Amino acid sequence: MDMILQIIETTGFANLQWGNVIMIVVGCVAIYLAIVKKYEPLLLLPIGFGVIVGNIPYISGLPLGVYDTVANGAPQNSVFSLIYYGVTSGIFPPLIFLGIGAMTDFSSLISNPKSVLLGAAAQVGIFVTYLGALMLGFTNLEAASIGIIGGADGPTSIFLSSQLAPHLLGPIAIAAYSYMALVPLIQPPIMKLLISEKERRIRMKPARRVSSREKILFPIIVVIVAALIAPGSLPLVGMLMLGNLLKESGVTDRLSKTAGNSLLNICTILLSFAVGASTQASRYVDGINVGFLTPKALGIFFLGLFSFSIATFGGLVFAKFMNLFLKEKINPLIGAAGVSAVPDSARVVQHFARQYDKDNYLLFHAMAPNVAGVIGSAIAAGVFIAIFR
Amino acid sequence: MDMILQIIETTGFANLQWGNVIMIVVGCVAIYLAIVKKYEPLLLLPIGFGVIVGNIPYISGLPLGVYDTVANGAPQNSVFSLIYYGVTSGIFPPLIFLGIGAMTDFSSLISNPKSVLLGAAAQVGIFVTYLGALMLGFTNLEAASIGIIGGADGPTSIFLSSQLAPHLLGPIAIAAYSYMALVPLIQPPIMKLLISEKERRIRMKPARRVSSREKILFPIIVVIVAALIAPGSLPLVGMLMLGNLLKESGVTDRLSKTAGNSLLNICTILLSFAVGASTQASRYVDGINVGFLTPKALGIFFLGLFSFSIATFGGLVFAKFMNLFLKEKINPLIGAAGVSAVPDSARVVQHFARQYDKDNYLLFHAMAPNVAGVIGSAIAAGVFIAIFR
Amino acid sequence: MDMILQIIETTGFANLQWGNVIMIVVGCVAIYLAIVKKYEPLLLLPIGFGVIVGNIPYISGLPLGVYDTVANGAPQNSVFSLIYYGVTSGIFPPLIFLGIGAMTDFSSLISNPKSVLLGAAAQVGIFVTYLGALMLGFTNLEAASIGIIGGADGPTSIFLSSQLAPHLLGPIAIAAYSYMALVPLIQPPIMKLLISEKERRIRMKPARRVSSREKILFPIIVVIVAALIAPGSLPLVGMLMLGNLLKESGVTDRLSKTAGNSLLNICTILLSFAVGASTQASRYVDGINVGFLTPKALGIFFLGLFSFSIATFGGLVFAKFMNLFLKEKINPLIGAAGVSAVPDSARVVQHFARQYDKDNYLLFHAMAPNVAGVIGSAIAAGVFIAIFR
Amino acid sequence: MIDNIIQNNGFNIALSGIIVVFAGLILIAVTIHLFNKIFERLHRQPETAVSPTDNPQSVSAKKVLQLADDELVAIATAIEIYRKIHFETLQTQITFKRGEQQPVWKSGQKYGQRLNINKRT
Amino acid sequence: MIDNIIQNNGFNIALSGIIVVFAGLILIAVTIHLFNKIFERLHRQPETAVSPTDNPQSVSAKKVLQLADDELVAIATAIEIYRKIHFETLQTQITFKRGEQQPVWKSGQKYGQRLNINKRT
Amino acid sequence: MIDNIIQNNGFNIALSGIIVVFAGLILIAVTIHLFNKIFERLHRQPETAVSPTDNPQSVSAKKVLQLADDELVAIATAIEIYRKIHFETLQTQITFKRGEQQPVWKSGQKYGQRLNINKRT
Ligand code: NA
Ligand code: NA
Ligand code: NA
Repeated sequence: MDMILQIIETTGFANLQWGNVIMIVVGCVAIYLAIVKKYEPLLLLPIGFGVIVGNIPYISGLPLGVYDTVANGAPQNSVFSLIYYGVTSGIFPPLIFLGIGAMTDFSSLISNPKSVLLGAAAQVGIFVTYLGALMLGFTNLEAASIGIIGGADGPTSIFLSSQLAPHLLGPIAIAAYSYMALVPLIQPPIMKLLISEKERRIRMKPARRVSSREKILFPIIVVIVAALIAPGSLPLVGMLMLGNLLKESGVTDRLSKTAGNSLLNICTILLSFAVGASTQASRYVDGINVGFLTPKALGIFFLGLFSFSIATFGGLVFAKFMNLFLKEKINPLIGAAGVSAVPDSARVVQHFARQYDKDNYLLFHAMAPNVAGVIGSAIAAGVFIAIFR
Repeated sequence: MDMILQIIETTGFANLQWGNVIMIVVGCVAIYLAIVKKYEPLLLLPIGFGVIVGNIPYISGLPLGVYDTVANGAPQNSVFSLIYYGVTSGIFPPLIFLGIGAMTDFSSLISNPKSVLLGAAAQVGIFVTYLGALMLGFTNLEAASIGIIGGADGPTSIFLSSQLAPHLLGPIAIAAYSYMALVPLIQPPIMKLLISEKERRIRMKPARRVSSREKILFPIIVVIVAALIAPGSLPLVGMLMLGNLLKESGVTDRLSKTAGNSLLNICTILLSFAVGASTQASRYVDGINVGFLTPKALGIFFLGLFSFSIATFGGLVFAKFMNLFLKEKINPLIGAAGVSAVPDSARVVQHFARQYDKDNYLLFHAMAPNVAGVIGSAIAAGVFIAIFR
Repeated sequence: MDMILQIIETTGFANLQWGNVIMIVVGCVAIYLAIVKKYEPLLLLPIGFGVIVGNIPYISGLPLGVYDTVANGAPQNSVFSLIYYGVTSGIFPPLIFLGIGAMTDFSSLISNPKSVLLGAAAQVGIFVTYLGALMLGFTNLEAASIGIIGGADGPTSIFLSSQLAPHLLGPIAIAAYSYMALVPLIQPPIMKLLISEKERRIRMKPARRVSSREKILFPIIVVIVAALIAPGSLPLVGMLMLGNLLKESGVTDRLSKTAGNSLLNICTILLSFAVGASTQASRYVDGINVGFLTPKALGIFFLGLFSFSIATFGGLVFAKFMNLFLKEKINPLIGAAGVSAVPDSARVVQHFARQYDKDNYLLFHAMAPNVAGVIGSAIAAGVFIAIFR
Repeated sequence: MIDNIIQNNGFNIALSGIIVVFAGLILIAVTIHLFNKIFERLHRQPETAVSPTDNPQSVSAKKVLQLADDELVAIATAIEIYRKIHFETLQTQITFKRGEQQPVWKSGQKYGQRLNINKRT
Repeated sequence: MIDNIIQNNGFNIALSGIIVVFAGLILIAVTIHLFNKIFERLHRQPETAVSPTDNPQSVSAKKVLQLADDELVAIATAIEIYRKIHFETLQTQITFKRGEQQPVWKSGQKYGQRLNINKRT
Repeated sequence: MIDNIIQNNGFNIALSGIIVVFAGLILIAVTIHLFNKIFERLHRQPETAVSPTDNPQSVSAKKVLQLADDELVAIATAIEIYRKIHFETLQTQITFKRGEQQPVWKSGQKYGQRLNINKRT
């Protein structure tokens, strides 16, 4: 009987706290949104499942959680900590960018270089949020990592946090992916607020065809320029452009296929699951609760929403500003796509515009600031790394 | 000429011992069984090849074997030791379970929840064997790792050994996979002994159709319940159910495909090869032979056979016992499928039953205890981890 | 403004040196050759891109390059250093051999065992170059690593350097892959020099059909024999033959497909990129420049060309020598295929022979020394490891 | 022999172990059962649409009924492959999209990477 | 509140940050633009062959025009698959070859791993 | 120059090295040769069935002989794909099964994941 009691003490039931229950419910909600609402299922589903797994309580001493490493005093590196190492070491995000690069078509951006400005403007969300985070009392490193949420690129956010503020990685990653999933709800009100009905109806002329030579030169130029300007962006931009070159070169199909498929999927599963599993409701380091259900994490979520809004705002306003100088007006809605969240925000733009002109197809035009935003926030991350490392 | 002599000293010929020759022959036999008899070729083939590679002798100091790590005094971590780290760290088994989950259909179990009891009953083989191992003088940790062979799940056995008794990992893994391959020879005699001819002919009515909602809920429920009861089962059950959720959700096909294909295959090759290569005939640690050709390893093989038999016995007897209370009788043969060895033992049941009634298709019904047995032995592993860590 | 200046100091522009510019141009040339000339694009493309990435300058202290590890004084292991660890630890080459084995057909060699002699003869290039490197003042370990370039197998060269002379890994790998790409330019002049017009026209009779039993036995025999003779060749030959057995067994298709596809491609991308990124123009360790643009690296390139020539020479001369004793003459051109560079040198042979007899198809016959050369240089690597470790 | 079991508290451990295994699996079975009951009550008429993969199969099977066997296989397989490829395409095309798996069959023209076989201009 | 920003030099960092981002992206845009100009001048008539994947599609689409819809799909898909498989085969077959992606269609007999469907001996 | 070779025992190492390489490869050749001889004696009539992939090919090639070229390719490819997919299916379906690669062709109905093209009820 003693043995049974002893075993019962090790069960999750005996160690369950309210925080865990809340987080398990949160995990279930994420899975629900992923499956039923189809919000970024490739990410939210494994994240949600990870949140459940990460909040199953267990008696301390068992090496089960993502934080149970020998360095943290566990008798052994837990399996989940080994997977999580792919996140904290920062290796999964560049590998994911490799795969994304191998699947992304930059034609739109190449045919319309002006639109990179929109991708740049939306990054204002990053830096305003960085200031906001400082105001809320976060340190410089933390504020930078929180600000990058406004870049609306999951891998970039995770990469920067892993380098600057690994202790906030969980909430930052979850916030980034959550708001990316919620882009269709966040952006339209801001669009309505800033863009006049007449502007919403502006049509843009079809882009010119891009030659394969241009497509091949593009990744090489981007990596050299971006990395010379902000060397810290190398891991992200370098891998993104390597993947793209593998795709566009036409001579390494088998490599680009694997990069965009097996490798991307493996890294996506492991990264999302591990990020989810890192959200333990409460976790004590040196007596301080650094868990997920703390005011700090809530602050991050608030700042995340703020940063997405500012980024959208920045993109839209800058697009209107550009129109003051352009002979051939652009539809300012595509400025909202500059936040990245590839390809969701570009779709939101198209969907929004078609409510006012059923035959106005902006998707291709919106892809230009969309992918420029990816490069833009990678450069922003590089700047932060350069300043704070 | 001196140089030639010196080189000859480093060749395998100069260092070859009888043990190595025996093991190389064993490896060849495994490959023969895999190819000609088609006994679990996906595992036995790389294992057999690994056994050959692991028993090529080499002069000590060369970092070639799976045990040659810097920690063990080698000048460098050998390549094979890096692969073997995926086994000893316990990371390959959960990743393999991720892939298996992404390929397994739990409909049978969902439509007939009663049959989980059969999956539970067969786990008696684990605990009886644990006692038997204690009787033969093994320590508690060793006995638990040996007992789990009766769970008839390779990854579970390897995972538990890696956590509790890494020095026995080789023989335990080989025993587990060998007997899994030999299930068609081990189970039928026990079936004949325990189940009457009349019982063998019992037909079971077709299972109801399972909705996709149930299939989606299943992995979530299982992971929460199993992990609350036995948190130590999280790495295995968690990954198995993550894979299954990826599959059943219908929105993450590309992830579940990669998990069940590339990732599973890569881990299978590396794990099986490394396990095979860890079976060096003799290996001295602090002057004690901890190699494969030692009485201890033989004892493990004997106990492994014992545990498979007890597990089959347990499943069959419990099925007969359940029939005492059930209005609608089950065919007690499906109890034997509770040992897991997915899907071999379920097939053995079907094959055996059809010898007595050509039109009695039990495969689907046998799959329920079959997959329940996987969860059952993962929970058993979790219990051992909770007690002994 | 200060901040801007500070950021400018961290940019690549501020730290750019002539060496970097030269290397970036070299990288672009490699990419050009890969895409336009189709010289080994699967390798040269990621290598070239890696060269560009590896020569973007950055302020020291940022963990960005492949050499920035905690062990080297960086605050954190950089992402690229983690990828590069797959190269320096020697694990990528055997995994690549696993994939190559899963795609290689050894029928030609099995049907004509004599031709292994040609594969052996071409390895004379390795040992002559080793002597040459000693003459130029390299140490024994360095000389061995340089010599192996003559084996014309990228993974073998990288593996041996990673074990014996990791500081020369970059130039050795680049040299090996460059000359493999240039085989169609290097070999024909030597063929013209040594082989008479009459010999060039010798036709060889079609090879016999090889049974699947022979194909299955082949990898097992090769691994045992090669590893007994030279245990140091185990990681390479072992994995090559494991891959081949997975393919030929016919019962593990799903494993061999993944090994020859996803796994091979992932390792190829990461290895080639990391090797490219390791070629920093100048790099100071203890005040000594160990970068790529140093006389040492130039020496390696010279020796690499030398070794390819000697290897071709060795194969051709030995083929002529064999003809003295053979009743049924072989076409001595196939001796040139003994250098490996699979399958380029075999194709060069076929192409060259068809200039003199349009209907003389030597490809299949040339594949035998071609793949024998792979095994031969792996054995040579094993010998060096046995002697120098 | 038995001593080693007793010293190691073996009987207790074994007994508790099997109890926990049973407890865990029974709890799973009960939870599944309860969920099923709850849902049954909530929705009186559960999905009649059954599993989505079955329908298109039977449809295409009917369609091709009067053809020769070889062609049958060819066409049916082609369709199956077609769906597989374009399902994948849908999801793979760009980064992370919401994997909307509507039946792409017969709505082929929308997506860029395929043959415009129906375009009879 | 604001103190923390000032202490951390926040405004400077934020301002410099956004400037660098703009600088980087503008530089990229300018470089691309310049390259395009240069190439335009060098080659007055750029590739009229457009992207290589379009042509074979339209060709095969035309070819099968008079067949029934089902067969159309079957054949077109089969061809697409065929090309995919054999393209891959070309590159995959042995180790690292130079990935010469010539149109393998109609030159089928050369490679070992396929059906010799045209061999009418 | 030469000094460095002599100091490092270079000539000996090089000579021994090439000898070992030759020894290894010759031993491999001899062993293969011997095995071939042994098997030849044991089984006087070796496999006439040759490699198992050839047969179905020739069969299907014959079958479709009178069709047009396009259809030929379509059907043949479809069959090839069909076999590939269902071979894979066989092995992939559940966990680790014994990969029995019997000719699945014409035994299609057994496995769940395929079209029931022959079911003419
Ligand atoms: Na962005
Ligand atoms: Na089990
Ligand atoms: Na070679």
